[in-house]
Amino acid sequence: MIKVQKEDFDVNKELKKLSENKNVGGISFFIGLVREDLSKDKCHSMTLQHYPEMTEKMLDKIEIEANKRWNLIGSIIIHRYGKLYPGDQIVLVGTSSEHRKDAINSCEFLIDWLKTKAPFWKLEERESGKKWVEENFKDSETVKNWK
Amino acid sequence: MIKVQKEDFDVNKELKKLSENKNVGGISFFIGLVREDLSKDKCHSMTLQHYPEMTEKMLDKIEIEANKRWNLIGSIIIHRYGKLYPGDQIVLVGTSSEHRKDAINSCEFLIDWLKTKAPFWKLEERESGKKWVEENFKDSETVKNWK
Amino acid sequence: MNIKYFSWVRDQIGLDEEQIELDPKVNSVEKLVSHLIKNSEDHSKALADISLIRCAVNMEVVNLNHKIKNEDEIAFFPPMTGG
Amino acid sequence: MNIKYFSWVRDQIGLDEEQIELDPKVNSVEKLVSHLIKNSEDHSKALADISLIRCAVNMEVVNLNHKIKNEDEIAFFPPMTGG
Repeated sequence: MIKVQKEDFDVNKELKKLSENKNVGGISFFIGLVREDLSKDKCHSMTLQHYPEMTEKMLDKIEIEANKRWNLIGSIIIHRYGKLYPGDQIVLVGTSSEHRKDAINSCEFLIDWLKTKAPFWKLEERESGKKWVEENFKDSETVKNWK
Repeated sequence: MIKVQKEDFDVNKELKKLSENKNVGGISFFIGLVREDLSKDKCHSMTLQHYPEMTEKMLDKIEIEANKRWNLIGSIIIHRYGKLYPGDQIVLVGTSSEHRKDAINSCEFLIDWLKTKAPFWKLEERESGKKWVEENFKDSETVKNWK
Repeated sequence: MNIKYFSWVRDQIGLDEEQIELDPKVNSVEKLVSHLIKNSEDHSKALADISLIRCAVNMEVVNLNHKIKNEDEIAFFPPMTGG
Repeated sequence: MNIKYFSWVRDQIGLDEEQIELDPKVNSVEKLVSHLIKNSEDHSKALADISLIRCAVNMEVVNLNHKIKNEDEIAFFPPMTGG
């Protein structure tokens, strides 16, 4: 299941849904948060802009791909947009499977894909001013390793 | 932090603790559950026996090892013992870091290690009778890959 | 044709989206970029270094020689930074 | 010396733990196993195939030729199945 929303999400609620099937032996979650980054150039807020129709399409596609590659019982992707603050949750990926490696590996795959394939752009308001987050070349390389 | 307990645990509570530090950019969780395994030989219950002092010692050791190998901001391991039923939570591993790969990889490492290095033994009560869970050779191989 | 802009491309052009009637000779993404650059100084500045920009046609990322037609939805944006 | 048993080793021996006074000649895990096997039929059955059993001395997994002394805490158990 995928959700693109302004509101925050509740990890326990998603955990409950993923544990409903009693054949589930393992559940993996990844939660991405806004970092304050105090040590460098303090971040005051992060505004996520997105391309709504394309986001839904890409998230569906990524989820289908994960279900092709691994034996999953359930999967959830929640991605927020709008203005967020340090400590706020941005994204949740959750996967459940009979055996742990399917859940663990697909969860990592999903978050790696989201980094470079989900049409979001992040505008950071830092101590030094506003700036669009640039492409992380490490992320582009990481996602290639999944081919 | 490590906890060895009979009681269930609350993932949201641990999530809250791991998100307290505003430099955290990513949190990984793995939750292991008792599988009913309906398709084969239905599991009615699983009783976890453990060697208490050694468990604490090994869990501490594993956590320290993960903190040596990755840049973690926080980590939590909760392992239950006693009689559990299908759908019940057995184990929680949670890690937080600035950049996602540290949290993701250390979380996988920790659960891999727990499988073969934490002194727990599982007695399953199945449709066909009671049986101690045997060593999973795949798990022993997996943990060797972390050397 | 409906053209959408995101991130700093949107900021520089000063438009979320715009409608244009596509000249049949402008039949690829590359030709569309050359056409848009003539529109205004803001377009010209935003699209100057095409290596910084990605294009989606009907919500699929495509390359510069991808063929386009008047009914397509086009979007220009910098590399995505999701997750 | 305090000896603990877990899992099916405990079930077969019928004891959670036992205290023995260690003969100084019994100075390795291997010699301890040979000594215990003489104790009872249950000990003998449980420890018959030593390849199935792991041993911890003072909560560290060790191999059969590990040296032991009377103050050590010893545990015998099958491979661990945590997580």
